[in-house]
Amino acid sequence: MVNDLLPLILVLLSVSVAVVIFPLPEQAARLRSTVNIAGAVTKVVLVMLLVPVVVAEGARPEFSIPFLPTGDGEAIPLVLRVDPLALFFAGLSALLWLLTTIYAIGYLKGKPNRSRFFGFFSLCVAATVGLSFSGNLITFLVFYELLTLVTYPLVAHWGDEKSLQAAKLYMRYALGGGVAVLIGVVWLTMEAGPVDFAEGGAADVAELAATSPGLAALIFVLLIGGLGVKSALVPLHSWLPAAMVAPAPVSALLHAVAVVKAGVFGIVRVVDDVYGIEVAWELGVLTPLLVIASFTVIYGSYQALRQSEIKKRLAFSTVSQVSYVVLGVTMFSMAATAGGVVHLVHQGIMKITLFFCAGLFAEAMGAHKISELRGAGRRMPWTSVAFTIGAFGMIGLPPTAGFISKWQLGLGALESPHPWVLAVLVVSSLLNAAYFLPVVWLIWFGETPDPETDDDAAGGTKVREPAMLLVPAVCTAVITVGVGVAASLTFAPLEIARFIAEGVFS
Amino acid sequence: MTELVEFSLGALVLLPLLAAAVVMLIGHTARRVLGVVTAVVTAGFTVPVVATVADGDAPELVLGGFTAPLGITLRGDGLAAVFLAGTALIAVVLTVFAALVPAATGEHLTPSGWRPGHPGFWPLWLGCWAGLNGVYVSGDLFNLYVGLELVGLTAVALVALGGRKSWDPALRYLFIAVLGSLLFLTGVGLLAAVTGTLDIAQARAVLEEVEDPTAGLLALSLMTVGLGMKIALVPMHRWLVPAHSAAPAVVSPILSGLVIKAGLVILLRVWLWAVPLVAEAIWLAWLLGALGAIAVLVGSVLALRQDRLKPLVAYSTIAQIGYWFLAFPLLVTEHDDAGAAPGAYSAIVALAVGHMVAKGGLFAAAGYLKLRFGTDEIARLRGAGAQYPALILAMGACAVGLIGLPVSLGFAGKWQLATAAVGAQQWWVVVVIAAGTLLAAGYLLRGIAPLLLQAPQESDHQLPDTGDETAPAAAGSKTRAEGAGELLILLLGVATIGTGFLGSWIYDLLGVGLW
Amino acid sequence: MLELGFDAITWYLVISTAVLMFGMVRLLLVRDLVARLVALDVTGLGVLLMLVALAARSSDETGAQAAETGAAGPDAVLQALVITGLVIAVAFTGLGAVLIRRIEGAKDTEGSDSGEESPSTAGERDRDD
Amino acid sequence: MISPVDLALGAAVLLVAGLSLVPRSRLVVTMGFLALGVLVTMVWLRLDSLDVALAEAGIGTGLLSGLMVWLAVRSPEPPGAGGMEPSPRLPWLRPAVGVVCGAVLTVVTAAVWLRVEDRLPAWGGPVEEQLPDTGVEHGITGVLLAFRAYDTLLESAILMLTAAAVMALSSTNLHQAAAPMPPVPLALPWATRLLVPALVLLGLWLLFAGSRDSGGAFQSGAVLAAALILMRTSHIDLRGLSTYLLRPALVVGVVVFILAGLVGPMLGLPWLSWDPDWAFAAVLTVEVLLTTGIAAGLYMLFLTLENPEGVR
Amino acid sequence: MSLVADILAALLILAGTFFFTVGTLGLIRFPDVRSRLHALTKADNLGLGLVLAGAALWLGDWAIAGLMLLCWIFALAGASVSAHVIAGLEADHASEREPVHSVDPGEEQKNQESTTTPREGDQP
Repeated sequence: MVNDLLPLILVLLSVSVAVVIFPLPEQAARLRSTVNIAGAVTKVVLVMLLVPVVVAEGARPEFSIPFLPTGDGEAIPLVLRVDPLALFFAGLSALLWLLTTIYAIGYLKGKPNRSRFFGFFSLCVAATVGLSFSGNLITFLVFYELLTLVTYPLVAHWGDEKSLQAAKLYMRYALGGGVAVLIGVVWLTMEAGPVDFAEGGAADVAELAATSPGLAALIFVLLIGGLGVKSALVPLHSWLPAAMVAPAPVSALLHAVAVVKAGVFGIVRVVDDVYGIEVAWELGVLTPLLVIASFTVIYGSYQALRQSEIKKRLAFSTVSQVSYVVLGVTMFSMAATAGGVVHLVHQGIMKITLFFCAGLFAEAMGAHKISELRGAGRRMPWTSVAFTIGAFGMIGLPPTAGFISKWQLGLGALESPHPWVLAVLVVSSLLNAAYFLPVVWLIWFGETPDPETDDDAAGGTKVREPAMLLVPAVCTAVITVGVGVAASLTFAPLEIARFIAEGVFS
Repeated sequence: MTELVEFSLGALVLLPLLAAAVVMLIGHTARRVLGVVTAVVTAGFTVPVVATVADGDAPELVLGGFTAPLGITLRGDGLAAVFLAGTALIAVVLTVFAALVPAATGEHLTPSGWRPGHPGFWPLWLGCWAGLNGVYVSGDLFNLYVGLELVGLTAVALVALGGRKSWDPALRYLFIAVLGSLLFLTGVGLLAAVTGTLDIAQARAVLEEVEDPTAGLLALSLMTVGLGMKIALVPMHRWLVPAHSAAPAVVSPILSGLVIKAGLVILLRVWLWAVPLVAEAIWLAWLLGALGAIAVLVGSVLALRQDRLKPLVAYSTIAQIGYWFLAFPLLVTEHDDAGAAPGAYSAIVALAVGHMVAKGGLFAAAGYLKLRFGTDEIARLRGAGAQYPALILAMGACAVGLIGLPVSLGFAGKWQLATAAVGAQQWWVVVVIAAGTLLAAGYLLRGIAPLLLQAPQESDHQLPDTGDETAPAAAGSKTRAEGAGELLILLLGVATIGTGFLGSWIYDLLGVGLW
Repeated sequence: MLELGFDAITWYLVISTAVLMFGMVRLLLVRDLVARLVALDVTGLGVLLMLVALAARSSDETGAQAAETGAAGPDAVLQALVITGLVIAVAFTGLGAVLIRRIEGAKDTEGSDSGEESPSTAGERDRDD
Repeated sequence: MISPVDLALGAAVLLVAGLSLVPRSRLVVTMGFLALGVLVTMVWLRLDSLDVALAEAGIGTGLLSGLMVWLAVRSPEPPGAGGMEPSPRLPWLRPAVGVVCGAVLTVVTAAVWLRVEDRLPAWGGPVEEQLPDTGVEHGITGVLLAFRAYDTLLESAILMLTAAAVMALSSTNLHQAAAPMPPVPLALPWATRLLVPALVLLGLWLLFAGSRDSGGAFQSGAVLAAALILMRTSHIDLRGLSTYLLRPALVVGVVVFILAGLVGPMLGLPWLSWDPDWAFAAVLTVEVLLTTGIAAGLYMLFLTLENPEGVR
Repeated sequence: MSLVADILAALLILAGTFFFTVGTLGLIRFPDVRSRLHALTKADNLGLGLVLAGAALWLGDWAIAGLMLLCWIFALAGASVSAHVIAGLEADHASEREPVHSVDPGEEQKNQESTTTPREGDQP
């Protein structure tokens, strides 16, 4: 039925947008923007159409073509299958892609190489959507590597020495991770046959874990190691702060939604849909991963504290926030898994707000350091409000989405065999407050800069906040609060996350 | 239907040969037209062969009606069909490219000095293509030698078209190529002495009864050394880089992409068809595997240290050749227990065809850039991407194919090689593949990244030499034909990605006519 | 008919192998281009010598095999192969010779260091000394 | 037992091969190669294969050595030529290694030759039975132009393409074909006028004898090429021939061979199949045109040995 | 085939080979080009004639004898023409070569007509 073609259409939509945009000459800005926004809107609409079909009726539209031959004749297929978790992540990326496109059009007005930028930009989203819909490990690996390839030109967009170095570092890490995942997938396929994602874990992986636990654990380490690179777990995280050199929309979409989330999404897939939570628990691989995640959470927040640049601080906060998801998933309790999965979305929305505001500050006031934000409240009121909401969300104060996910994680920690994780959550929240509140204080209550030190004669006067940049930032701030308040609605992220968690533990 | 297929088996070789002969008589522009027409028609003839093989049976043509031991039979089995199709795709694109951009075919000497473009390219290239097709479909050992020699000599002549600096590499290539063919001929002589026939299938039948394997083993090793020289396996690879980088723009993809594959196909014919795998042959396979691993590492490291684009791409060829030989130990071990996945054989073919498409595109792009900017030094080509976006995109796509990243035939080949290695418990193969992939990413990035990203004018650092840091001025404005040439190279890049989905189809194709 | 003992053919086979190996080793080691081209030809001659020796095997075979194969003279197919091999040898030698002429013609112009005393080189009008 | 003649011939071949490989001076090397050609011709006569001996004498010894001598004379050693690649540290190391592994390889191959119990080729009988319907009595010509016509076609294409390559290396309008050769005393032109008709006659006889007795396209092609070269060296004006006739002559052999091969599929037979009743006519026409092709090809190799002005 | 004919044939062939060796000795020992030409054309051709006569006698067939004679005549023609050409060329170049230059064996001696006997002692 037509639904089976929907996942393919969603992936090919962005690819076709890219194919249209690449040959466009630089000055065709108007045409390029319309094509971009049209693509984004149709994608969001299509995802919205899928939500009732998949979540309510439980349908699993699927599209597959034979891709790699196996020994005995039949081929391992490339499978695109829509299940609640896939829809969850695809929805997030579709929505935020629309907002980031608007932001990017405003941000890059008049800059060189925009056709190339937007071409790779839509290819990147195509890879992300493909990654979320992938139905087996091979397809996931294909889109995982494609994502690396496509984000390289985005990180190196400005073309100067710094961004080239950052892009090279990123490529080295990402390709290393990719090769590790490739070896893991090859090994798993040879030992347990082609692995399909199935709720509650693939059957033949379970019997592999039963027959030779050591081998299964080793393969698990390989896979998680490879995915850990993109989800910036501690030893493998140093590419993320370095990649902050990229333009703001890139760091917004990539490091809030696409690249980082792809790694974590992979870990959720491996833990829940390849091994299955029980099998992973018996193998005893969850606890070490939990320890690494906790360490990353603390270490990320600590490093963020020491940064003086806004974007660097946000980068390290991403490092720690992303590990919350890993925390939730590896705590072997239904509430914690729901909390982890829902944090996947909440963190995306909040972090993209903060990156939008950072871009706004840099663009309008030329403020890169935190100290330069003194008195920004009066000069850029709307951006500062959005920034504050985002900051409160990160800390986890009640009305925002952050509170919901941290609350859920806390509940999960209590009923899980690792109560000490609650302490980690509390400490991390305190650290979040420690590095976000001074910034908020500086923005609102920082005394107006004395005229002679600040050459900006405008002193306290209002600075024009470009609408194209401001609207997306405010939207995401409103969504953050909206999701926090309306957490109990039927199709709210929390409900879908609970639904997924039940599937995992069934 | 069988009538057409048998006719097309013969036509695949004799038609380009006829065109090569006729093209020597006509003028320059007429040569380009006839060349393109022949390319399209010959590619057309591959369709019935591939179609017949796709639905299961391997067509055979008994030349002249004289049966096997005396006459020659042409066989279009799976291996032949896959390589015919790959060669046809690349050959058509390169022929049209050579027709559109005549300057890419070398430099010819007129009384008033050197002029770009060489009309002598056409007969040699069509002859080379005929030889390639002859080698793929031939079922007779001596015929393989004659085909190999035809490909070798025309390849040497094609290199020599590149003007004064390409003569010395061409001569070195001639020595090694002919020595390789002579060693192969010695092997053929030895086999003819032992088996009394020159036909591959019959030779195999006789060799299986002969209980004393030494003659078969000696013939196998002589042929392997000879063909190793032709394919430029590591210890015998020193001729490849100067020859491929001095060759004209459109000739280096032909050399790297197509000519080397002739040696590989014959090697596979000898190892899998002609000589039965006896226990003693295992050490030879392991030697090839070790040389393959060394080739991958040495080729990649040397490629990393190149500062010019074409030698870099040539060294990457040496590295990719290493992968094909890496699979030989797996080929042998799998052969005994037929149950294990015969992945190694289809891995070699997938890697070879993937390399054919990707390397063809990359070398064509590198040659084209050298043609437009007069130099292939990476430092001075910095920022060339601004004027040639489609070209850089094509180079990126081809680099994906060479590194072996997903959705490319290279990935499918590496995947099958890795699974076969894991199946046969050969972990070192997986390690070499991983190292090779990362190194390949390293040197290809080093080659292509500076082209892609141009620091805006106000970049602070000055280039070491006094050249202004804006992209070096291209030789004159880009004519419409060269624009079309660029799109052709992009077509090769897209083909690299497109063929990525054919992994399993090629696997089924290869099953036809396997010994 | 010549009284060719069977072992005469083996003797020629050994000789052809020796010539083949001698030519190959020399080809790989020597640096002068003409010497290498000659070495290549000598290797070619070695291989052809081997093939003809094989062809001669069936010419005087007194054994039963000769009777039923009815081979009167030496084996026709192998001889045809040798003739083909010969023509190919001429082809690659011709190409090699012309390439050497071009290289040394080019090298002389670039490296035209020793002015007069080195005999006047490429120039088709010079005297045949 | 091995008759002393074979022993002497074998040893002589080895000795002269050494003579043509080891010395440093180019002239001695080419002289050695010329002598080796003659000796090998005698060995092949010894091995009772007359056709090959004729071909070797015509092509191998005659033309090839002519090319080599011309090459050695026209380009005397560039400075520092000759000798082995001297390895910096131990000058004797490389030759020693070379000799050792050469000897080892020879011993191994010889051992295999001695041990291998080879079997007689299976095509002895079929040649006899199927020879009549190729319209040719002589076995070798039958094999060359009927049974394995495909090999001969490819091989004549190789010669044609080598000629094309060699033309490509010279300047396009073959102007040096017209360039005068160095002056030669009167005796040679006079002798040429006498010899050339005899040579052409010999060539044609060899060609047509090929169907009954030993001889054939390649031997006669070599003789005709020798006649052309002789005329060229003795200043007989061949400019008309070389600019207009040479290229078509080069190409016509291969073209007609393929078109004749195409006749088979027209009648539903496989490629390159001659119908018994017009087989002789087809084989003969193909053979004649092959001869012109080979003569033109070999002559072309000789012609383009001269460096055009551009390449000083 | 009487015994006498056999002995006579053997003698003839022996004489022929003797003349060949003498010719080769002359080639090696004589100082300049002209005297070498003299030695070669005289002794070798005669030697060839004798060997051919001996062979014809040995085979005892008139047709073959006629063939041998034809061979000899062609060989003579070839030898004389090439000797004449070499002498002519040597004369043209005589003026160019520096007179003080002692005729060292290094002067490359080129003989188009390859003698059948392998020459061992060839000057480098």
